[in-house]
Amino acid sequence: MKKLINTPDHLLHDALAGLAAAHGDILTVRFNPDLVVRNDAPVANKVALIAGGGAGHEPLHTGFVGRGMLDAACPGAIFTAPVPDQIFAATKSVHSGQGVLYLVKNYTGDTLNFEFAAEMAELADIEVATVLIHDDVAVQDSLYTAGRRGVGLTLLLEKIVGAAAEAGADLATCQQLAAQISAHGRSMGMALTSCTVPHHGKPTFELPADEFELGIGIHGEPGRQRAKMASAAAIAEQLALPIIADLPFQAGDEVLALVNGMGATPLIELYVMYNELRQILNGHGITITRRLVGNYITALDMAGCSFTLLKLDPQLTTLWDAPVCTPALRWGV
Amino acid sequence: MKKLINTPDHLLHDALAGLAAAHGDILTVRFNPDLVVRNDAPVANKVALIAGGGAGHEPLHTGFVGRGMLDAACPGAIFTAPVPDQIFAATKSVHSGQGVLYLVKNYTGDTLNFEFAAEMAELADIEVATVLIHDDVAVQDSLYTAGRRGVGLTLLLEKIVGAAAEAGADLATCQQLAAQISAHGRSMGMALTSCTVPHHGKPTFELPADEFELGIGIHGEPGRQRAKMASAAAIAEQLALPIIADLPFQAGDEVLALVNGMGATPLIELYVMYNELRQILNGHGITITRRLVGNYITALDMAGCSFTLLKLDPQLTTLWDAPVCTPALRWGV
Amino acid sequence: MHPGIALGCLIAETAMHITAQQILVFVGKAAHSIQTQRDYLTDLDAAIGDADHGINLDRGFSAVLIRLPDVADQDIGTILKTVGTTLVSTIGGASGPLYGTAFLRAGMTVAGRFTLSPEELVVALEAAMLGIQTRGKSMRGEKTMLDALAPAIDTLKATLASGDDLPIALCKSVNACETGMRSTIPMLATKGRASYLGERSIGHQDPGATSMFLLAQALLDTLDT
Amino acid sequence: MHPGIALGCLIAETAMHITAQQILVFVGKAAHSIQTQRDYLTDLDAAIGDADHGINLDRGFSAVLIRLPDVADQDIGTILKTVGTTLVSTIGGASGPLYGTAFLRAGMTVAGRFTLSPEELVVALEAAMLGIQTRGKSMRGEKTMLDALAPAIDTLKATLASGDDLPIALCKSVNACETGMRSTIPMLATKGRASYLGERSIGHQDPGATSMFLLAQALLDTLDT
Ligand SMILES: Nc1ncnc2c1ncn2[C@@H]1O[C@H](COP(=O)(O)OP(=O)(O)O)[C@@H](O)[C@H]1O
Ligand SMILES: Nc1ncnc2c1ncn2[C@@H]1O[C@H](COP(=O)(O)OP(=O)(O)O)[C@@H](O)[C@H]1O
Ligand SMILES: [Mg+2]
Ligand SMILES: [Mg+2]
Ligand SMILES: [Mg+2]
Ligand SMILES: [Mg+2]
Repeated sequence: MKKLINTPDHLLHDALAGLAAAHGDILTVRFNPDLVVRNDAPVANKVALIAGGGAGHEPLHTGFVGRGMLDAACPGAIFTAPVPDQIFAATKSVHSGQGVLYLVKNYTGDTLNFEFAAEMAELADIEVATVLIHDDVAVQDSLYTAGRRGVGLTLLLEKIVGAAAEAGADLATCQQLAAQISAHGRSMGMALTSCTVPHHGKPTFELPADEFELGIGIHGEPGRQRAKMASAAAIAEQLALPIIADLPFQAGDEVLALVNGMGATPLIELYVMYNELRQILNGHGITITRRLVGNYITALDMAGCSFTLLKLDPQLTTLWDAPVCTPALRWGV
Repeated sequence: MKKLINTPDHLLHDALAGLAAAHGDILTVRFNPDLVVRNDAPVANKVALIAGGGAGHEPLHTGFVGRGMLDAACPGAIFTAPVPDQIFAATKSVHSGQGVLYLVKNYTGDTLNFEFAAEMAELADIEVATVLIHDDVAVQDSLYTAGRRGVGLTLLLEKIVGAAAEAGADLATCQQLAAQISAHGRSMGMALTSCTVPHHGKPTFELPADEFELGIGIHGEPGRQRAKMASAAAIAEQLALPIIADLPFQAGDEVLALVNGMGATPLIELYVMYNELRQILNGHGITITRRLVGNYITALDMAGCSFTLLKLDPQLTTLWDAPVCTPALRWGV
Repeated sequence: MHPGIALGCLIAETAMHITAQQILVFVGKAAHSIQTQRDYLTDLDAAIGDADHGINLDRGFSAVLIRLPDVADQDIGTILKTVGTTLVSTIGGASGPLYGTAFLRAGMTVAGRFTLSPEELVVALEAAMLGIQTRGKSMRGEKTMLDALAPAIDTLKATLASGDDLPIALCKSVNACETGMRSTIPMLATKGRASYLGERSIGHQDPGATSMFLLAQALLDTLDT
Repeated sequence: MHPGIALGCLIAETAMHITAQQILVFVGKAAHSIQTQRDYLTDLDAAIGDADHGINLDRGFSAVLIRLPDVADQDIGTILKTVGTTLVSTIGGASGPLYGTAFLRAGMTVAGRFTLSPEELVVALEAAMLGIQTRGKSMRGEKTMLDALAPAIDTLKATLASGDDLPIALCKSVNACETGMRSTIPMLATKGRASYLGERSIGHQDPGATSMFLLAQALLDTLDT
């Protein structure tokens, strides 16, 4: 394992210290429990948004703390949901009396720890609501799974609900908006290589040189199946068609498209994938009216990509376009 | 070789098509010869800035076309300087009568092709000036080398001179400013892995699991030496100390720091490196007043990073802070 | 790196009660075993999860070891609840709340007690299991830690009912726990991260069932010395 | 993938002049050889450069092949200038302007000519070399294409002066070119990308010197058939 780290034990602390030093104008980092909090939190008369999850997905979530997006992020250990104490500490730091919305990716660990934290918040008389994000079409939401995973849609949801909260929407409205986004967004991902969890020291899985993993999540888990290596066009189809079929997206739809790298995929390849996605959607009469191309929701040093589509309406589009000022997403300011 | 591409022959075209589709609000892509041009070019009464170089360094340069930065970028084949025809076509597209400034990374191929293009522009009565960027302290500027390479400073120079041009600075002023930036900026890079040039199909060099390359450029070339794998802190020293010693940077200096990933390095590691750099500079009494952390000047899928330091003064800081609206760098708008 | 097989049930006659002191020893042994098997547990998790189960539990039990002296003279309920809250606030992931809840719920059934009868042990274990099931919305047969815990409790109850001494009963129970752990290999996962793999989860031993077996073994070791 | 060694100089007596037709054949053979040795050239460039030299030249010479029919009935100067401008506008990198300039400058010395005497060939080659030196600000001994070209010209001049026929002279010249190519192996690079490597450039054959040898060989092959 070759990584630019000191020791696996110090990785998260060092990275957070770097984040704090680099973006002290936007956010503050606190340690033990580890929290990243918007500098002006609690923001008066605003619903507070908290997201969290294992580290290793940077810039998610810590890079999305700031005006127009998250009030706080709770980074757990690498790929490990944060502990309730962290989430509760964040809750106390950011709530301004208008309620707190937990934005939770649907994994057993995340839901359980946020559940615990919500119980603690309830005892402390802080109003909390929770939204589960579960957009990964690679997983069937059935009795036979822990339900669909939360992946790429997370970023879009954080941005859009963040804009609504910033504009003064109340807790119920934010929650409803999140539910609407969940209902209209779908994702799917693939990997060319596994990642290496620092404490583990070796790749989580080994892929032959001529195969890729289809239907991966964002934790280096193997995907639903292995497939023979193929062209960007063919891979784009294998990602896009299940997404389109699932909602389904239909001719005439306007969508926000996220082409996301898994951490080690260079931008040049992501633009190739965006080009393929665009052509596939064109063929279905679906128009991309907003888009984002880059490494936003990563799995450490995994190579690969994911597609996320979110059906837009004028309200969502306006909220997407609203100013945002975070380390990793910034426009309008 | 596993990459998200169709064929090596189509990679650049597909990526440019993706860029065009994603950022049509900012730029236009033309093919044969390949150009990326700011939508509102030629901008009346403005010095036009053109940069170019081999592809494979994305977002450099194509991702930096737009208001407040480049008027045009000329992407050559992967790691291959663009041909004069491209540069000349770009020149004709963007010049508004106030002259054109070529921002050229100092490599034999780049200087020769821009030289050719400048000769063509001269014949066409377009005023052209050229600035060479050569910030890599890993290479000694001596009779025994092709001179220092242009690396990380390129992005900072494009941004700052871009802001000056946008504000109405004339050609001579822009050129002088570029020279000032060149005089006050230095870089150094390292690689954990080589990259794979798509047409070549295999890694340019092989690195043992316990070694890294120190003093690399941005084309997958081997570096000046191999070193035993070390902690982030130790690697940061090996990058920062030669930079500091070279200018030299001194106690009391205020600097802009760029911690740049080589394409396959996840953000979490770059923040660790930023944290180390900051501490080293602290120890030297040097203060980081502006910074950028991310994969900006890459070498395809190479893992590794580079540091760039630029000594700031109030004028440079103001120009750095000025609004910029490009695919890869955006603030103030 | 493979955890030892449970010993054959060749245990000498010993006391019929578990003391608070033994609970402390048990927790220490459990922490030690988790640390020793950290990489093995993580490797198991790499195959069908995200390669952190050993890392997670080791972080949690290391924190427990630091807290343990604070409750060295306390009752079993307090000890178990301290273990539980420490696990909850240091592990994270799925296993943190699940193991944490297990210890918390077990502790609640034995509040104020300095010794436990075999029957009280069974009640505590059943509370632990119910805690996991409730938090995890899970049951036996889903390829989780429950598949090691449930048969262990079943066997413990049956063999105690048939008149076995606690050490013998616990020995048989740990054997059942091991069998349960192994039974996860052919199972299709329907809970936790492994469920995302569908059919590909088959053929791998569940990391949580494995750590559960390590805990059971630690308890047996404690009574056995 | 290693380019063949230059043939021994066992060449039959042939004409003392080079025709425009032969120049076309030469360019075709050169393009073919570059294509065949594309990966070999790129591998050489991977060792001390950026792994694109074969890719670059193949792109350029493939474009030349497409342009060639347009000048099939033109004079040698026009043919060479067309090759030069095509290389300049399709290769890029260092080798594009350098090879392009070489063909352009050679072409300028033979404008309007349909045959070349050996002396005119020498003049054209010297102009080509001077073009590379001027553009590249380089000279012999810096581990570049010049280290193959310069000895080839020296030998060509000397052997012609000593009375050899053109085919014999060219054969000896190509041998010198090959020796020059190999002489780059122990050299320290002081120009181009390889110079960044410092001492680590030693021990590798220069890709540009190798492609220069392939061109020389193609010329010899042309006169030889
Ligand atoms: N719903 C559940 N009920 C019971 N046990 C579960 C459940 N989900 C997961 N587990 C157990 O947790 C283990 C994984 O723990 P760990 O790797 O630490 O957490 P994570 O899955 O969050 O990475 C699994 O091997 C399984 O035994
Ligand atoms: N200044 C120079 N003068 C002469 N030849 C040079 C010079 N610089 C580079 N070369 C030649 O160019 C070759 C590299 O060409 P190529 O790989 O196509 O370009 P690049 O270095 O831009 O990738 C080198 O092997 C060398 O022979
Ligand atoms: Mg985990
Ligand atoms: Mg090149
Ligand atoms: Mg796990
Ligand atoms: Mg090259």
